[in-house]
Amino acid sequence: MHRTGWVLTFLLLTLLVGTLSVGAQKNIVTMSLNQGIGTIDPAKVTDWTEAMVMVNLYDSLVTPKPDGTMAGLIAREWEISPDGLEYVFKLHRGIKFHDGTELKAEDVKFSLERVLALKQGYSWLWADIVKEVVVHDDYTVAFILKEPFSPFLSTLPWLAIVNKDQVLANKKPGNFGEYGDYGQEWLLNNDAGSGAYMFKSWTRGNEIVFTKFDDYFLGWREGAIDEVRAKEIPPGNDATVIAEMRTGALTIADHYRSLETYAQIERLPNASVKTALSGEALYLKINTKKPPMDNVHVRRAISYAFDYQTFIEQIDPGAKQLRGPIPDTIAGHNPNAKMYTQDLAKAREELAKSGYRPGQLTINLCYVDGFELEERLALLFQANMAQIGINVVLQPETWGRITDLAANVETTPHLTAVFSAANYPDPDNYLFTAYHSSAAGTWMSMEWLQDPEIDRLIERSRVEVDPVKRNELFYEIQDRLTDLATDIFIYALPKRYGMQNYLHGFEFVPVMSFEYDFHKMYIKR
Amino acid sequence: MKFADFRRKLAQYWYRFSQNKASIAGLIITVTIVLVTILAPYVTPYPEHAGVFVDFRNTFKPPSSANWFGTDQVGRDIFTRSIFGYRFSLIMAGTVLGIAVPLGVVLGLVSGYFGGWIESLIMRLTDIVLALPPLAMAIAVSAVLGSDLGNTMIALAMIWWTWYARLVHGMVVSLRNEEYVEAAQIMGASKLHIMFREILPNCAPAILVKTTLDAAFVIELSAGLSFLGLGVRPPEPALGTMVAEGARYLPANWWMTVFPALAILVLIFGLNWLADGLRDVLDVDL
Amino acid sequence: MTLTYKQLLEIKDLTVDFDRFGGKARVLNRVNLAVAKGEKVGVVGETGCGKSVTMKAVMNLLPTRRVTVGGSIFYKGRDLLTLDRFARRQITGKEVVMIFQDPMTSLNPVFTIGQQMEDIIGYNLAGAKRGLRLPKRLRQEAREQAARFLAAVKLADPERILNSYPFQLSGGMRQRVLIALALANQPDLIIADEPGTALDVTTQAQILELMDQLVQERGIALLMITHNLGVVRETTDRVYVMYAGTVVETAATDALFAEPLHPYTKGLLDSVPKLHGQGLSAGIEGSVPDYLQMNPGCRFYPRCPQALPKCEFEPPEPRSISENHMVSCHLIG
Amino acid sequence: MQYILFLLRRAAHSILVLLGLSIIIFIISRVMPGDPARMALGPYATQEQVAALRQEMGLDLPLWTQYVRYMSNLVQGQFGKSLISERDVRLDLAHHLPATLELIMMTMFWVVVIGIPLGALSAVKKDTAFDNLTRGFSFTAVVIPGFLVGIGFQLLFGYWLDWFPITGRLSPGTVVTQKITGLYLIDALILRDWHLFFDALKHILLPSLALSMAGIGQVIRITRSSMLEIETQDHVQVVRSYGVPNLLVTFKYILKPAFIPTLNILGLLSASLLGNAFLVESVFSWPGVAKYGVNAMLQKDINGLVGVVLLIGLGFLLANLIVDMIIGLLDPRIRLKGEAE
Repeated sequence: MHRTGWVLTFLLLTLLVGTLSVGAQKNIVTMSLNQGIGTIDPAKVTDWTEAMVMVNLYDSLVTPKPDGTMAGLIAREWEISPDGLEYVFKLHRGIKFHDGTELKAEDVKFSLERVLALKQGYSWLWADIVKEVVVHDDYTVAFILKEPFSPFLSTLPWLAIVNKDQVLANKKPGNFGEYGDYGQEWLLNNDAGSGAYMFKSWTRGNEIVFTKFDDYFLGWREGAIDEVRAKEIPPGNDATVIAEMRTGALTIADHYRSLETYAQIERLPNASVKTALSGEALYLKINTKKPPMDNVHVRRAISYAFDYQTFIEQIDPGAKQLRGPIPDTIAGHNPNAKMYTQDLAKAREELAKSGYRPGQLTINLCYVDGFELEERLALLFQANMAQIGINVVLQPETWGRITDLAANVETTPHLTAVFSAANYPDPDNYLFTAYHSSAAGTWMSMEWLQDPEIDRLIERSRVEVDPVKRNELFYEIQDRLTDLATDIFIYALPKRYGMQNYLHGFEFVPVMSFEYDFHKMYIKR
Repeated sequence: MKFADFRRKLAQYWYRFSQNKASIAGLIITVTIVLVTILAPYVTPYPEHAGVFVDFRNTFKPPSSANWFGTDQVGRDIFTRSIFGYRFSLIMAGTVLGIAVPLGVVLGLVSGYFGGWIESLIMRLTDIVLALPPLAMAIAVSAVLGSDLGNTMIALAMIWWTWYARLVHGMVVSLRNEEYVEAAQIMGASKLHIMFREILPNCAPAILVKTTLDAAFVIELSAGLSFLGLGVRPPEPALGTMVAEGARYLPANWWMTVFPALAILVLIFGLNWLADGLRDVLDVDL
Repeated sequence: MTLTYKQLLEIKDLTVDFDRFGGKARVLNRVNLAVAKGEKVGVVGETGCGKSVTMKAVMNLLPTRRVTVGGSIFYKGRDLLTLDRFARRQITGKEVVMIFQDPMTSLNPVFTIGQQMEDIIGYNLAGAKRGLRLPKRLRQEAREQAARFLAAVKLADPERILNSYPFQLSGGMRQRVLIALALANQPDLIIADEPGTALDVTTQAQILELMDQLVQERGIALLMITHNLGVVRETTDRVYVMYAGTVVETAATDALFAEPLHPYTKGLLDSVPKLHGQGLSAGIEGSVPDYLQMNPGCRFYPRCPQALPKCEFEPPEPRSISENHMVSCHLIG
Repeated sequence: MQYILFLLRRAAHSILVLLGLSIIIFIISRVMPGDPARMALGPYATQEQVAALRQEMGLDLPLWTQYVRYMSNLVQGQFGKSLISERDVRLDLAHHLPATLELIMMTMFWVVVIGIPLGALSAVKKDTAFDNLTRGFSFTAVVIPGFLVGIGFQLLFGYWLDWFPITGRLSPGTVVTQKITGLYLIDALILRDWHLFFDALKHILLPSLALSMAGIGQVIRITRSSMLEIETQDHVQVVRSYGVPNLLVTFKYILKPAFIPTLNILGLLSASLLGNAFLVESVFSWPGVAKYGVNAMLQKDINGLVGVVLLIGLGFLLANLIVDMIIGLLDPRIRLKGEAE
């Protein structure tokens, strides 16, 4: 009896104290992450969450502007040789790493070498392109390319500059000779950057925290954010996001939430939703080597059968259907490329041409498990295909598993819903990694196109320095791809961000995660 | 036992069973749900919503006379899908127990009756399997073998038999020295005869009660698995998946979670009440 | 009627009803029973005839819910049923104690003999002003007393016994512990429920002899419940025969064995040679009837070999045959 | 002495079970479809890199050689590196364990503190309205799946009443100044950081209560029934007949022996608790081992998976060993004779 009494008292007490609110003096910003962070080593970054960390902890030579062109960051200015083979960067003086030492040209050279040696993360951007990095003096560094690569500058935001001395001071024995493990182990739990924020703590599977670096070389404005906390809230827990946006426990709701969630955030008095047409596009990638999808008529049939209208009107209202593989926000987009619209008569006609009968085909569609938008897309696709007698089996998988399936042409599903990563604002970003034969075997190239003509055109576009000629090549590629119906080109993703009204300075940038640059943001109540 | 005796005994059982209102409720709930599930295409308002179907003009409709439980994120009727969702639960329970119970009973009989190394082997095996939480094991196996209903069910059955082996083994050990078993042995009855005709009938009530209870447990587990997205492929409806999907739209679209959750609860409660009634009637202490 | 008590214990028209789901079951029907100071009285009957319920009613061990007790139980002239809980505990457990049937289950398995005896003796020593915690002094005193009585029941090395758990003792030793416990409060009346039945025959004989001797020495009255007629014949002065919640016959032991009057008693005695603490299968057909569907007349009617027509509907009244001999049967008188 | 032998015997048995478990897990982890090497290297890895890692991990060796390697590593207490976090699995587990441990301990706390008194009271007040209510509650608590309770709690106490946070272990802004045990509640007590204590408590309340429901129900049921059973036993009647006060009879002579079946249930409960933790951690985004385990499974992190499953098995066996120890202390038959009933 006494014990129950105790329990009740205890519960009551807890309730009372529980309702007291928690105050904070610093400017703390909390954001949600729809998925976990695998690594904070800048040489290994792949996912948007990891990129978000990199953007804030590290600096790069250049950084993308809202219009997709490049602005200098630690590079004061740069020069490109007329043959497109040499890029010389002049660095700002007095940039400090978090440990107080100065950032110099040698660190830039070391950073690229480290990325290339580890062969992870974004190393593929430069692996076959950069011949060497030459340090002219402490503040001048040159990149020598093997052959001209027009989008090179656009790729450089991905090269995070690490503190060479600090990394080497913390190296462990490893496979890289004098560099040991290249500081891999240490960089799992530490940062060696010069970025606006310093790593503070990381609870794997839960939360990462970074704090303001007071000596940041660009300085700080009033209302600057002192501390950033990014916490993992899985896609199934959108309800939490809404609740915490309401209470203010969350400052930013990331851009991978369900539309319903943004709709509800919009209704909150203290928060609003920002929308931006991004360079990120959604495709259903068709494995063009796997029967019956090797038949171009089948591919065209399903392209005609899909109900684009319902998708952009009902599922993601306000979105724009994609015309070919390249979103119209990217210079080089072909405004005259063929755009499929739903036309069941044409779909049936194409199916008839393919030689398959209605009811005969069963194809599978793979998408990310629990990703609500893709799931709705998949259900819509399934219903559409049923109308022309194609049976669709839905195959939700984890993202990790999808990247694994993409490794072989046999395991790659008939169709896979994939968002193209907007790694750099150039058509090459959308074309080379997806359609060039040498890029086969990744989640970006699940089409397995391997078309010699396309290969040739892409190669030419990469070395072409003249922008006009490049555009002509891009137009041709886009026309060919839409004709081949290598994908169902769905739409350019309008990215939505839920934000507390007191947060200002947010600016959309069409490169993955660069919009989450907290140095630009500030708080004004 | 003569037929008349049997009937009288049955009548007695029924009388005792019917004395408890909860047992009757349990029986009615269980039978109704099984029937409704079998007849789902005829008794639901929109049977096509259980299959390949989308209607984006009617998404997120709150409960109304047209959609008693409201509609979901692609405009499907939640009432219809809940009823069809029972199929997944019941098939799961039926298959898992259909494999696990006979397997466990036979292994339990054999180990209890023969003893020796067979007994040690089987009982140690059960020890090992029982050291793992069934849900963790099921998650592991279905994650490993892929989100396939068949695999998941096999995985669960492979864990579940151990409970029955334990139960039957314990009873056999206590029964094997009973007089009537010894009498049968002296009279030269075969081992098979003794195991299945003399010992098994005495374990039957306990097995029946446990099976009923476990049916509820498997359903709970299958709901848990499908809650994590394992075991079902969309668009096939499963109650756990519906709860999980609905939870994304809480609290505004509460009906998406609340009704499927209630549907699970009704079935689980029904089975538990039924099991309680059976336990009283058959005088089983589990 | 107030008594300047002639009898130590006198049970008058004791009636006990159990509430069952199917209705009321009259488990005891107007039972009359008396024990004089220092007297040794036996109660015999089949299992389920109400012997134990009678004793539990005396000891206040019947469940309080769904049970109705009627009539009176006089102890030293005071009706126990009218006393409050505390007053009653001054008597039962102190002046009247009970020895349970099975020594194997009558001791708590997870406490030592010492702990249990200390509590039992200690709380009785403490009397009315007892709290939940026994003062250390009392506990010590109780322990010493426990050791004394363990010695009295001829257990060697009482200290060791006090520190033992029940499972470390044999059945005979446990029975002795229980007797020691009963004696420790220096009662006036011991109620013994089939003492020693759970033990082997030799040990049982020793225990009975010991108990007989100890009771004799201290002038304690003994009320012994048993279905073993041999034990009754050897130990008791007077016997009550119970059937289905009623006393059917009572007489001095010798008289009853010499001249049983009630058909049930006759059957009981007939079965003696074949009886070994078992049932009555040879003596009387059938078994104790269902209390829910009791015959409205004589309760023995369904099994009575000599039943009269009126036995079915008219309950027989007790009749005195001689000074000490009473019987309830339409056949007599 | 007998007691130690008894415990040793149980421990030896546990080790055997763990060994068997490791074999089962090995088999499961090797039949997983999907290439762990590729998963580990991430989406941009080349075929050569994958092949190299496969070789490094020994995935190209014959199965029995792999088994020998695996076992010899396990014996040395090594699970290898997690393929996802690239850290020693032990580090990962150590990182996630405190959260789960805290949750489970809190849950056990509720089970004991709510379950046993309610069960005992309901036995003492048998057939009263209180008893009927408690029994109804216990039935309901046992029957409702933990994750539904969790969602219900979130809906009720989180969204509608807005009393408690719905996810996570701490509010943003709450800082653990010093990690001692990793169990925030305990650390807060040690540090006397009341803000931290109440913040952690506020967060753990809903998940731990949701997780404890089934256990509370079972403990009520078993405590009640074993007390009622012991109530009717002779030895209780004996002490009663001697007029020992009722409260003492109930709380000493009935409750102590009634603890034994309750404890046994608590031991068995730990298995279902760990299982349900998978769902409850997922519902409440609780950053514990179960969540790590689900991730490891989904991402084919072989080493992580082996670590989690063995840890859970170990936890279960340890819980039962502790239960055996306590039962041994309560029950002299085990302590002195090394035998259970």
